[in-house]
Amino acid sequence: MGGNGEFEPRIVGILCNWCTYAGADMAGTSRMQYPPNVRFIRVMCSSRVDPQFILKAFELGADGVFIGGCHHGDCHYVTGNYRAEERIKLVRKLIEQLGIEPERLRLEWISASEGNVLVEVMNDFVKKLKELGPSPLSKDKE
Amino acid sequence: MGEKEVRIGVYVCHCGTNIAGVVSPQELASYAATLPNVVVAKDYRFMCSDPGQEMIKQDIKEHNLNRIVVAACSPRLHEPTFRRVCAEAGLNQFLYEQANIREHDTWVHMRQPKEALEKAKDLIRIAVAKAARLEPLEVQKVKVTPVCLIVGGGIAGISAALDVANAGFKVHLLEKSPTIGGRMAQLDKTFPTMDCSACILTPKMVDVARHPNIEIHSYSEIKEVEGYVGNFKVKIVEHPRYVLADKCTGCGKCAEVCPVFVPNEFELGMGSRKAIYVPFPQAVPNVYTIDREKCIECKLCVKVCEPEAIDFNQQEREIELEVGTVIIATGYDVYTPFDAPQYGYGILPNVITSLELERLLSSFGPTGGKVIVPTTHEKPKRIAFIQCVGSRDQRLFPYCSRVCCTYSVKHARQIKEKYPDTEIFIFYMDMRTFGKGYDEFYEIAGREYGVNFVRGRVAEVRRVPGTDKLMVRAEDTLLGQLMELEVDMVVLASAVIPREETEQIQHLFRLSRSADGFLLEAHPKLRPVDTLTDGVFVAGMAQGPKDIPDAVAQGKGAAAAAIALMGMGEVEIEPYFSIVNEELCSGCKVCQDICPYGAIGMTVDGKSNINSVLCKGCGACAAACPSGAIDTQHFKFNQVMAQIEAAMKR
Amino acid sequence: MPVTVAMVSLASCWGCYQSLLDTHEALLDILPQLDIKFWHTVTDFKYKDLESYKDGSIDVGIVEGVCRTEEDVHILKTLRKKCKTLISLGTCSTYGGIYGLLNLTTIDQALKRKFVEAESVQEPNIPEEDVPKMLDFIVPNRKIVDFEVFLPGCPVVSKDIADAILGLLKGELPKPPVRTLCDECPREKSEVITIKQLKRDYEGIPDPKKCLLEQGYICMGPATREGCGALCPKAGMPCRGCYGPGPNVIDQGAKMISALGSIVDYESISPEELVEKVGDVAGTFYNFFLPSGIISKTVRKAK
Amino acid sequence: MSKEIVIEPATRLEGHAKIVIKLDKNNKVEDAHFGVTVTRFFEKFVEGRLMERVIRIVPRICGICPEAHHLASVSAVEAAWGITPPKAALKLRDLLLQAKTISSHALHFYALAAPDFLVGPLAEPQYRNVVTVIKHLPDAGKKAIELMKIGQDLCFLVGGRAIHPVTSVPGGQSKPMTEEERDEQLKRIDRAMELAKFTLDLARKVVGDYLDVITKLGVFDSYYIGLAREGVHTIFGDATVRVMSPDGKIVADFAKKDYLDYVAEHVAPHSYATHIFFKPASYPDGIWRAGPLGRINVADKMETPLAQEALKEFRDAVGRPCHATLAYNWARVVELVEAVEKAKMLLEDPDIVSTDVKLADVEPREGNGVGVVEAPRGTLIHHYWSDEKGICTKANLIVATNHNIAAVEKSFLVTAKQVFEDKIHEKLKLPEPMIKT
Repeated sequence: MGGNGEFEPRIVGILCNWCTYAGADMAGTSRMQYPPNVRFIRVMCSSRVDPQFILKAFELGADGVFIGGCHHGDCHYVTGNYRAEERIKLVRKLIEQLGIEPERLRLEWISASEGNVLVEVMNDFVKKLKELGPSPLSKDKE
Repeated sequence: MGEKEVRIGVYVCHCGTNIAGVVSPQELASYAATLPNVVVAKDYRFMCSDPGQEMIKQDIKEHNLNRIVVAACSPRLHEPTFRRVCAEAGLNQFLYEQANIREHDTWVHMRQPKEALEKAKDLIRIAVAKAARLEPLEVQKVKVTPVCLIVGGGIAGISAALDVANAGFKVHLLEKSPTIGGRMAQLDKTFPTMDCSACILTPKMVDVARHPNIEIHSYSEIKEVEGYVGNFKVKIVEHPRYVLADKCTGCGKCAEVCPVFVPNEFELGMGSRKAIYVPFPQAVPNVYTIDREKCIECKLCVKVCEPEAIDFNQQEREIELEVGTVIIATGYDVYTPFDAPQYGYGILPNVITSLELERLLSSFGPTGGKVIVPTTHEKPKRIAFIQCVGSRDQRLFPYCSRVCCTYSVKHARQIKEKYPDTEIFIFYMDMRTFGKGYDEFYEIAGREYGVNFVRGRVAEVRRVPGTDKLMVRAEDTLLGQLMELEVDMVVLASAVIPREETEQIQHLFRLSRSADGFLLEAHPKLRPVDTLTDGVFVAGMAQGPKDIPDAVAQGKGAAAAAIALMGMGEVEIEPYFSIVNEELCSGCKVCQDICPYGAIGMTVDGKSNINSVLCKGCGACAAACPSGAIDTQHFKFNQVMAQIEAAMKR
Repeated sequence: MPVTVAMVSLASCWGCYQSLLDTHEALLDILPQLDIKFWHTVTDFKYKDLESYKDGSIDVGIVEGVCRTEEDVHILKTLRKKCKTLISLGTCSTYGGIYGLLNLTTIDQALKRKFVEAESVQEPNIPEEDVPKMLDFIVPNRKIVDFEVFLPGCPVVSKDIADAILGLLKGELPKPPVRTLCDECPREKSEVITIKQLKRDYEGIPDPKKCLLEQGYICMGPATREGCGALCPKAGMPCRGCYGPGPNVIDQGAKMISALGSIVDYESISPEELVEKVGDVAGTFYNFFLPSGIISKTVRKAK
Repeated sequence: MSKEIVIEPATRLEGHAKIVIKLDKNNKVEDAHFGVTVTRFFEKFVEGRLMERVIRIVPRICGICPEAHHLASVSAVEAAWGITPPKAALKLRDLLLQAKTISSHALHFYALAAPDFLVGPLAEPQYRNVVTVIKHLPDAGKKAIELMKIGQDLCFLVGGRAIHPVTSVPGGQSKPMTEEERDEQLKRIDRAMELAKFTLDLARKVVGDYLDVITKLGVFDSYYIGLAREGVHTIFGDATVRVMSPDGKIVADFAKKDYLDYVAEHVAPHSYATHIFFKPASYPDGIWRAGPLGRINVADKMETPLAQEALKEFRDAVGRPCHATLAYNWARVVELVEAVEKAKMLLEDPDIVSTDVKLADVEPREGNGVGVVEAPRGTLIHHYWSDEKGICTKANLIVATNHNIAAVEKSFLVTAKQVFEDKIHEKLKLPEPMIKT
C-alpha cells in the first residue's frame, strides 16, 4: 500500500534486452516520469519468458505482469516475439480461468526508441490495475 | 562453484547527483548489507571512475568476493566496464550483475524519492538474487571474415569504402541504382565553401571504381541476410541492365539513336533521358542501362553498339557474399510535400522543392544552370523560400532536417550571384545554420547579398488570379504584421525523410529504428556508428539528417569501427548460448523449428544438440522445452525465477 | 518374514489398486510376501484397527487417491504416523489428479450442482448429517504429509507397481525415469515439427505412424514423464499428461503451453485463433495437474 | 440408552462408506444407515471441458469399470451431436464392455465376495480376504487371476489401456483391431470359457452350501432395473431400460433418452451418494436394485446358450424375481458366462477387424444427449449438454453403484433386525468353510 493508503499495484516486468529494456533506458535518459510500481527483469528476448515465470509472479502476489518485446519484424532474434505472443495469449486465457483478470498480464511491443510508449503503457497499466484492485493472490494485507 | 560459499559485494553508485540526488546511496548500501550472501556493501560517488573500480578490485581480494553487484546505471552502458574490473581482479567476468537504479529508477521517479528508494532496494535485491546464482562462463571467440559490405554508394558509403579498402580489407559496395554517387551527385554546390559538388565527389567515385580492394555491385539489392558478427552471409540480387558491364565502353552511341524519351529521375523529372541511359555523365560504373519498362525493343541500340554489349536476354543474378562486417549507408529521401496543400506543391507549377532548384542551378542540369520560372521560362524577379516544410511539424516529421536552413541560404546566394536584381525572401521559423563557418555564411547572405529573412510560418501560397504569379501570405512574427508578397516562384525546403527501404534493411539486419524512422545507433553519444546488431554499423543520413561533412565523418567512423573488428581477426561473443541436458531430453523436437539460427540439431541418439557458436542466446528453446532439458546460460531458469521471487519479496 | 503393509484409498477411483491386481501372476509372488494390516477394499480391517497400530510399526504404507474430505486428511496423517515408508501411488496422490479440476470452481457450487440442481434430483438437499466435511480445494498429498516414494500415473502401470513393491521388499527405492514421453513413443517425427492446423481429437483420421502433435493434435507427451510406454499415442489418442512433468519442470501445464505456443506456425495460426481452438486452456493443459500447478486453483478476491 | 454400531469403513467394496446401525435401549434396531463418505463431483468439473475430453475424464469415476463410463460417455456425446459411428466401432465398443464384464465379475466374485463363502463369515477379519484365498486355494486363485487377465488384456487391446480406456472418440474408435490381434484373442477366449465354467461350478457349490443363508439373510422386495434388447439380457448398444416391480411385472420399458421420466435421485442427508429410485413409484417405495441381479430379473432370457442354461438353473433355484441379496454372486457368474460367449461371438464377427472404425468429419453441435450402458454393477447413465463449439456446459450422471445404495441400506436394516433382534446368525445353517483359518 502506498503511504496515503491508496492501493499501489506491484508489477513484475520482464523485458527483452534489445527493445523494451532499451526503451526503458531511453525513458530514463529522457527523464520521462512514470509510476514507480514496476520492477524490471532483463532477459535477452521475450521468447525467453517461460510461462512458469509469469505464473510464479502471480502466485507470489504480483498485481500485474508486464512482458515487453520488439515490434513484429524487429525481433533481434527474428521470430522470438511471435513465439512469445502465442504463448502469452494462451497464458492469459489460463489465468482468466484461474480467476486472475487477463488484463493483469500485459504484453507490449516497445522499441529501443519508444521511451515515451513505455511511459504511456506504464501509466495506463498502473491506472488499469488500480481500477482492478489488488490481485486475488495479493500478499499485501490491507 | 556450487560448493563454494557465495560471497557478494554490492556497490551503490551515486552517479554524482543522478542517483544520490533522489535516493540515499548510503541507505541503499546498508540495506544491501542485510541481504543473504552479501559480505560487503559500499557506496561511492562514481563507481565507474578509476577509484571506484579500484575499490571493487581491492574488495574482491580483501574479502574474497566471488560475486559483484553494482547498483548504478543501465547495464547496457557499463556492464562491460565492471565485467572488465572483475576480470582484472581475477574473478570470472560473468559473476557480475548490475542493478539499473538510474535509468529505471532515479531518472524516472525523480519526484517520488520515497518510492524510488523502495524501488532501488527492490532492484538491488533482485540483482543480488541473480548474482548468487550466477555461474562462471567463458567467452567464445569466432573468426571475423576480413570483408566488409557497404550498403549504399552515396558519399557516406564511398568515404567508408575507401577507408576500409585502404586499410587492406576487401569491400563490397552495394548500390541500388545504376550508379554510385548518391544524393551528393545531384547537388550543384556545397555550403559553406561553395565547392562544386561534382568536383569533389567524382574523383572519389573514380577512386572507388579503381580501387583493387573494392568491388561495386551497382543496380543490386539485398535479398537475404544470415549469420552473425564476423560471419554474415548476404545474398544479393543484381538486376539485369541488359548491357554487359564488361563490354560497355560508355560511349553513348546507343543513347543517341534511342528514339524513346523518358523523364529523368536524376533531374527529378525536369529533364529527359532515353530508354537506354546513364543517370548522369560521370556515372560509376559508366555502363548504360536499358529501362525495359519504357524500351520499345526497336533494337536500334544493338545495331550501333560496336562492342556488342547489349544483351536483351540478360537475367537477374544472385550473388552470395560472405562478410565479416556491414556498414549501412542507405541515405535519405526528400519529402514530397503533398500533405502540405497550403503550399500548393503539385498544383501550382511554380512551387518547387529545394532539390529541384538544386538541379536548376546545376551547370549540367536540365536548364544548364539557369534558374527559370517553370511556366514562363523567364528569370524570376522575386522568389520566396519556405523553410521547415514537413520538418518540425508534429503532424508530419517532428524532427529538424538540419540542412535546409544552410542550403536555402546557399541557394539564395547562388541566385543573387547569378541575378543580383532578383529579390529573395526566406520565411523561417528560426535559422539553424550551425556548423563550421555556416553562421558566417548566413550572416553574409543578409548583410552583403541583401537576402530578406522573414521570421514566420507561411500560411498559404495561391495563384494571383489571371497571372502565373504567386501570392504568399505569412505573418512576420518579429514585426507582428501580416504580410502578403507577390512572387514569381516559391521554393520549399522539404523535409529529409528515411528511405522507403529503411524498413526492409532494418528487418534484414535486425536493427532498430528511432521514432523518426531513421536507423537507431547503439548509443546516442558513445556508440553513434554502432547498431544493436554486432558487426553492423551505420553511417550518413540513414542514421538521421546530417550534412556532408558529418556524413563523411560518420562514414569514416563506421569504417574505423569495421576495420578495428576485422583487424582483430576474431571477436568475442557473449556465452549466452543454450545447453541441452541430454539426460532429460526426450527428443520431442519442440525446439527444432524455434531456433531462428538453425543452431539446434539432433544427435545420433535422437537428442537435441545446440551449436554454441550458431546459438545467439535468445532462450526461446529453453522457454519452450517441455521437459526442462534446455537452459540458457546467464539467463537460467533458476536465475530468472530467483529474480521474480526477489521482486515479489518485501 | 513378510513385510507389513497398509494400503489406503482416499478419494479415488481404485484404478491404481486395480492396476496392482493387473500384475496378475506377479500377485501370487507379491501378496504372500505382504502382511496386510489395512486395505479396506480387500480386507476387513477397520479404521480403528489402523489407529490402534503403534506409530512407525508398519513397514510400508501405500496411498491411493487424494484428500477430498477432512476425513481423508485424518486417514492420511494417521497412515503417515504408522508407516516407515510411504508410497504415493498414482497421480491423484502425487499431483492432485483429475478431481483437482474441481479447483476451477468452488465446493459450494459443486455441492449445489450435484445435490440441488441435478436434473434427476428430487427434493434437493445437501447432505450434512454424519458425513465428513468437504475440503474447499484439492491439494496434492505431499502438501499434507511427506512421502518417500512417488509413483505417478493414472493409473500407475502395473509393472511399475510390482517393481516398486518387489524393490521395497529388498529395501530399494524405485528410480523413476527422467525423460518425457516422446522418448518411448514409437510415433515418428519429421525433422522439425510445426503445426499449421490445430485439430480436435475427433477431427480427421490421424496417420497411425506419425507424431500426433505434429499432425495438429494436442498431445501432452513432450511435457509428460515417460513410464507408461506411450499407451495413448499407441492407441491413436494424444497423451493427456497423466504421469505429470519431468523432474526439471515445476508446472507441467505451463510448459506444454509454452511448447505448443512455440511450435504453432504463427503465420497460419494467430494467437487469437490458437486460444479459440484450444478452447479450454486449463482443462487441456492441467487435466491431472492443476492442484500442483504454480497457481493451483481458481482464485477469488476476498470479499 | 440407545447405541450406535459404526462399521467404518465398509470393507471389500471400492467406494468409501460407513455403516451405522442404531439400536434402542432394548436392542431393537431403529435404523441402519449406509453413508457414502465421499464424492468427487465429476458432474461439476466436466463443465467447461471439451466433450471429447470428457469422454477421457469420466472413466476415472471408477477404476474397476472405467470402460462402462467411457462408453456411456461417448454414446451420450454422439447422441448430443447427432453422430452415428461406423458399425465396426460399435462392435469394438461392445467387445470392450464384455471384456470388462469378464474381468470385473471375476474380480468381484473372487476377491470381494468369495472370501465370505470360502473362508467363512465367522473367520477372523485378518483372514477374511483374497490373500487367504490365494494362499490356501492356490489353484482357484490362479484361475481367478487368469480369467481376470484375459478380460483385462482384451480391455487393453480394444481400449488402448487396461484401465481408463482412451480409444472411443465422437464418431468412432481411434484404433482398429488387426487380424493378428483378433486371432490371438480368439485363442485365449476358449480358455476363458473353461475358466468361466469352473467359476460357475464353484458358485454352484458355495450357493448350494450356503443356500440357507442366501435365501434367509437380507432378503427383501424391491424394484429391479436393467437394459434389455426386446427382453433379452444385454449390456451395450441398442436397448431399452426395463423396470420390474417387486411382484415381478415389467412396469416400464423406456428409451434411454427418456430416463428422466423414470429415474430419480433422493438425497439422503447422511450420504454423499444419492439413492436412485423408480420415479413413478416415488421414494422410498420405488427403490430398486441394479447390477447382475437386476439385469437377470428384468431379462426374459440370456443372449447366449450356456448363459441361458445357467439362468434356467438359477431361476429354478431362486425364482424370478429373486429378492435374495446374496444371490447377486450367482447372477454375476451367469453374466460372466454370457460375457465370455458374447466376446467370442464378437471376435468371430468379420466386422471386428474392419478398418472403417472412425468418421473423418465430425462437427460438434449444440444439444444434449444421453448414453446408457450396463456397468458390471448396474445401469449407468451419462447425460451431457454441449454448446456449438463442443464444450460441455452441463452434465448429469447416474452411476451404477448409486442404484443400489437405498437397497443396500435396506439390506442392512433387514439384516440388522435379523441379527440383533432375531439372532438369526445363531440359527442359520453354515457349512464347514473350504478354507480353515
